[in-house]
Amino acid sequence: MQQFVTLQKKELNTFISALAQSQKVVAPVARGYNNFSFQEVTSGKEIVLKYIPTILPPKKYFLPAQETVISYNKRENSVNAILEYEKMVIFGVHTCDLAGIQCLNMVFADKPRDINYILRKSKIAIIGLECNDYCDEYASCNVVDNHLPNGGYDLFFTDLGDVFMVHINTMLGDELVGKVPVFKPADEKALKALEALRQKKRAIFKNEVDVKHEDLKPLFDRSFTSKVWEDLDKRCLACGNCTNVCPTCYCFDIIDEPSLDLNTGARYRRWDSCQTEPFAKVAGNENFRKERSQRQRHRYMRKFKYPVDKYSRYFCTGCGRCSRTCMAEIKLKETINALAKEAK
Amino acid sequence: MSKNIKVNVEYLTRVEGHGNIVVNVKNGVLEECRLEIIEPPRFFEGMLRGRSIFEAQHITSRICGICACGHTLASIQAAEDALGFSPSEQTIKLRKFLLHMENLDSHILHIYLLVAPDLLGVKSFVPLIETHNAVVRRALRMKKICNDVCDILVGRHVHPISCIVGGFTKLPREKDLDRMLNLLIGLRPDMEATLELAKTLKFPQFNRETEYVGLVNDDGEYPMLSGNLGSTDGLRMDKKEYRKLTNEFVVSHSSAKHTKATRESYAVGALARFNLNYDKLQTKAKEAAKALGMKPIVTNPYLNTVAQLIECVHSLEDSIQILQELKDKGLDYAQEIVVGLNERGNIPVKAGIGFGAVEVPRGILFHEYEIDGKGKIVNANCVIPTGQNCNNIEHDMKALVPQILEKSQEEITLLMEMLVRAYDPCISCSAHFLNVKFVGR
Amino acid sequence: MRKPKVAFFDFACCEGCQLQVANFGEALLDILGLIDVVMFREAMSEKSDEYDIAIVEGSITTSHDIERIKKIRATAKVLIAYGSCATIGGINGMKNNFDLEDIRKYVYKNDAKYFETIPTHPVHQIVKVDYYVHGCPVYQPEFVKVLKAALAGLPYNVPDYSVCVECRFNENVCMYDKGITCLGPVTRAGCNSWCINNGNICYGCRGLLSNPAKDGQMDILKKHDIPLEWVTNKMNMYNKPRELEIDEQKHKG
Amino acid sequence: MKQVELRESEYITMPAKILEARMMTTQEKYFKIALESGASLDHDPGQFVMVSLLGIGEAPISISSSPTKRSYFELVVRNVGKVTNALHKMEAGDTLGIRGPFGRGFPVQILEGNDLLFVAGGLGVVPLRSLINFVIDNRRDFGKVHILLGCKKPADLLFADEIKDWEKRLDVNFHCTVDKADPDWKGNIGLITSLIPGVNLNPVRTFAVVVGPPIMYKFVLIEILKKDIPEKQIYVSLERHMKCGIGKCGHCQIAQYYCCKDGPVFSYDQIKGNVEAL
Ligand SMILES: Cc1cc2nc3c(=O)[nH]c(=O)nc-3n(C[C@H](O)[C@H](O)[C@H](O)COP(=O)(O)OP(=O)(O)OC[C@H]3O[C@@H](n4cnc5c(N)ncnc54)[C@H](O)[C@@H]3O)c2cc1C
Ligand code: SF4
Ligand code: SF4
Ligand code: SF4
Repeated sequence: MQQFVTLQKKELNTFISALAQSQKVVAPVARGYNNFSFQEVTSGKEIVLKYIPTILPPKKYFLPAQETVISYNKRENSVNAILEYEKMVIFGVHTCDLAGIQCLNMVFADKPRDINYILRKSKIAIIGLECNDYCDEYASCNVVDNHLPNGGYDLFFTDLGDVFMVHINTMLGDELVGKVPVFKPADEKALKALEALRQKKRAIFKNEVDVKHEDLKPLFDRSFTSKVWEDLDKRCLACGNCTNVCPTCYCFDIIDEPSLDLNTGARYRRWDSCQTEPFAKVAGNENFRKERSQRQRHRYMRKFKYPVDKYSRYFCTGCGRCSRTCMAEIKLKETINALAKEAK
Repeated sequence: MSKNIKVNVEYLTRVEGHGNIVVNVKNGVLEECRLEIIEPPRFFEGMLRGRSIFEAQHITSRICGICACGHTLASIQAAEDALGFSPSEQTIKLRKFLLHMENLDSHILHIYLLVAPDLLGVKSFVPLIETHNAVVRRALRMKKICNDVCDILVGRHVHPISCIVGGFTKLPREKDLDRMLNLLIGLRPDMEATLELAKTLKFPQFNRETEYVGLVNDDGEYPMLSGNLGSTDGLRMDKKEYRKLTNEFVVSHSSAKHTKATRESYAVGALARFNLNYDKLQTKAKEAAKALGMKPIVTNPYLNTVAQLIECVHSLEDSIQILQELKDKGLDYAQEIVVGLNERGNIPVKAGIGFGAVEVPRGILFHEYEIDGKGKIVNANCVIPTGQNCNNIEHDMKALVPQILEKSQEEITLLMEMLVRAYDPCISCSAHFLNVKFVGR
Repeated sequence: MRKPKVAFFDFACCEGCQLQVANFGEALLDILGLIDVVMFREAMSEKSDEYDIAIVEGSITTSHDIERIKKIRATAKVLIAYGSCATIGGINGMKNNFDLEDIRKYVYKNDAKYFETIPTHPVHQIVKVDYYVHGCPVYQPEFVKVLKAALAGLPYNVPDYSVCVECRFNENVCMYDKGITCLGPVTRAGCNSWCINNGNICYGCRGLLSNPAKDGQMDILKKHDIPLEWVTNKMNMYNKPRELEIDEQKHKG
Repeated sequence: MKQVELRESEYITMPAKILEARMMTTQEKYFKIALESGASLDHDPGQFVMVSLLGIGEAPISISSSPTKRSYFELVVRNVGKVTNALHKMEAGDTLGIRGPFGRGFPVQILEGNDLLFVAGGLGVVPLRSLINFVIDNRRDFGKVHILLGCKKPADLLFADEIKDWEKRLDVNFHCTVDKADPDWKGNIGLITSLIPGVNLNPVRTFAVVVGPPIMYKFVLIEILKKDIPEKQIYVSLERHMKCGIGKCGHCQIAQYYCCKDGPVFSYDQIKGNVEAL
């Protein structure tokens, strides 16, 4: 297995079209107003190579917004566990989103394992795509160390001008490359160019907040009673956009839906958001996170504190989606800086 | 012959909205005969005052859920007229298509679910599920297809979403055009079957000389979205002058205002359009007319239903043609407009008056708005087809009752109900706008 | 098991929500397999005073309406408010933006006296409502859900989160990105962000969230340089009759 | 999109049959249930199950019986909403689905050999009963046992017969109080916190186990801490909104803990200072 191969940029279309012949291929396409979205494509021409993080991250393929987990028949008193999946290739996943998928993998592999997630994941091939520069001012991938590839892909594409450098990371990746005879072994020149790009990136990507990587967690440890949350309380609309677009938010609701015969039906799970009012409410009208400030705090803690305690990893990928999507313009970097300032 | 008959149909069913029929015959003499419209007034006209002209469509669409697309198009036409804005050719084409879908949808609903039960001697389509299951399924299928096409085109049929002043907020993509085309081509066999069914139906015999009013024009197109006002009595005028035609007056027993043109009353709707513009129908529609024995000028109001069916064929074929053209030429997506930006100056606003005259399923519909320099509505007026037909229906009833006095009270009642239903009256519409001229009691 | 008897009633409305029922296509026959529709004036001549479930469309706008809805409530075991006009007053509520006397005179001139009217009320302000199907028009999949819940005797909880949630699921470009306001953030979800999917804004036809973030909303307007009036204006399109409840609460409190 | 059937899944439910059902108070219904497979649930005291009603939903319900009862288990359900309301309509002979048992129960091995102070408020007696009965069934293995019970009014008292039995036992120090008495009530009146000062205990070897509604904890814990019982020796059982029961769905999260998986039983030491926990 060759580690590095190259692909002429003009051959990308050939590669994608050929792949799309045999399976579903999804890739970033433009939605207008500098918005992008992963959608099914049949040719490379539809793909936008220079895109900022899509509206929804690729998690929508790993943990669909709604999925059936069991189907039932009441009269026969039967219950069947269901898996919904689709074999596909995701092309063009940025490093932050690769990290997001890794986070989800950890959560769903944690015991008891989530079979639905794990089986579905095994049917998806991931082709990463390097960001040569910052996406926009909302990104904060450096502070969480996601601006450079850290695995989690089958193939990884880096744009080197006329060619893509392609890193083959898995056997599955090798198979994909083997399917279409457009790849060449990487030459010395290309490898040098890749190294040069990485060097250049180290200069471009700088810590985006006033806190060092290793100090983030301690900062959040101390910030439970911060005034910053009070400020967010006034601004947050509790619309749930920030959690829905977050690559590492995975909370869900479980809902029964009988069919029209009222005998058969399905139980499905559906993304839920901790930002909505009923999320933590229990009987007797007790709500453990009634205030918007508490819910916002919870969201941040679930990125920078709780998962670190549990999985030793930040669950913010630095993609900037939550800041980009927020109508009230609550910005992750600003929040962190405000907390840091207050802590001083 | 001395006979007393008292027909009082309260809450006329299988029409949109609330209407009552009152017939009173004493000693063989018709004393009283009227159609009452008792829909609670909703004051749309008053509510529009002070709203932005760009919101008029959204609001007036809610006058009637059945002809929401028609109100939408008439409202947009009036608004654009007031603003001095001319829509693009592509926009007009898509609007024509939308109007066809509305026409098709509404006619199918009327023919199958509202009229057919009468002709098959049952009270509603529900018993037909047992006796004529295939027919009911076909009707529902046809209706659903119209609905699905509207979903793709404008988001939904009831209160369309993307069709606004200036154009469309979302244009169908290539695969959407294909989907719509496939749906409509798939509708053809059901349309054939409908024609076959219609051939077997017997309509009551009753003729009355009537003035038929509708849009007319000088090009070769069956006019729905644009044209002058014309009548079978030779009347012709610009849409701006519609008030001269409609001559609205209020009658005490009805919350819908009545209208009259040159004669004591006139009729609008599918039959009027058929009578006025038969020549311009699609070939297939003409063939259908021939097969059904319809030749202008038809003066039996019960045959309005048959005219509707002929229009269905026309709308279907014309829609397919429009879609083909759009597909061949390709859509210009740069024309997709952003809602709200128009209100912020994309379309300049000036004071003015605008008129909209659109052929909707039940006949010609007028919207008129007067706006101030800021684009706020100062005056609004709408004349609804059913409002125009009301007066004519009463005249029909007055002519019909003496001819059928021999029949039993039940038969008379049914014939009267069927007459009213033949006009496909949309009473919820007509009760909402009452302005213009009031003739005292 | 006897099929429950269902009757449709309409008050001031456009009847578009009833039409949504006819738009089910052949699936309508499956629904009719579950229930026995005894009254549906728009499409049926049959009439009945016996029914288990009353599906009520339209708002209450005359004193006669008040009597009628009370009678319906007394007969029906279950009452479903159907469509925005019935659930929140809807577009009819725009009337409440005006002085009633004034609007009556404007529309009916000298004949105003024949046309009695009262402020527009949603049904629940007059009688108890068991289920709500919001929307102008109703979203068919939600109606099916409510119907199934009503038939099974289960509660149906209208989502109390915003339209934005669904809008994100659908990956729409947010209207605020285009520099336009949208009532999505304060409107309860359940319509699958129907209007935004089709390039329009949300007009709030499903009614406001139980706890909309007022301050946040104001903040946004300021940021995007949108006059407050613009939004209150839009809010008053569908949600005006809400004030009648707030007034009432003030009276009580 | 393909749909296939899975042989294993955390969401699959086990069919179970209601053996006995009766109202205990106006709001709470008692159920005696057996798995149709005949297997024992094999739970720890303090664990819960997800009760599944097809087409309606699932609800987490504490197992009230002691694991010493092998052939069946008992639940007590308060009617508050969709699932619980539907459960209240069910009778003996009806079937339902069970997932679980889930969560971490009371640390029986740690409690063994020590003195125990049980404090239960309201519905809290339901999960606590599984431990109390386990302790009583294995009475010799534990030290002194104090049981303090509180509820709003006498009519709310759950398991009244069994409680009488606890009261009669010589090897248990039992006290009960109600917030508001009726004429027939002969016992204590007042909040449960009023019973704690009177208990004579040795803090070094006493473990306190507290279960009750959220507001109760704060006040009871103050009283218990006054008794100098070390924080590590105090256990509470928390209730949170739960959907999956297996530590994924996020609803029950308290800081880094998932109440369904890391709880519902926590030591005070584990969660004190956590602003969202108590
Ligand atoms: C570990 C644990 C043990 C429990 N043990 C018992 C018990 O032994 N007996 C008993 O009667 N109840 C018990 N409960 C509470 C019970 O689970 C809820 O009352 C029940 O889930 C409500 O479901 P519902 O469908 O009837 O109510 P819904 O109609 O869904 O809602 C009614 C109210 O209950 C809240 N609620 C909904 N779902 C849950 C949930 N999963 N968890 C908590 N609150 C919820 C809602 O926010 C709402 O305020 C326990 C809860 C937990 C977490
Ligand atoms: S918290 Fe925000 S920036 Fe971090 S991963 Fe989630 S969406 Fe991206
Ligand atoms: S477009 Fe409207 S509904 Fe959608 S996210 Fe933006 S504000 Fe919310
Ligand atoms: S998007 Fe808003 S206006 Fe449109 S249907 Fe939904 S709630 Fe109503």
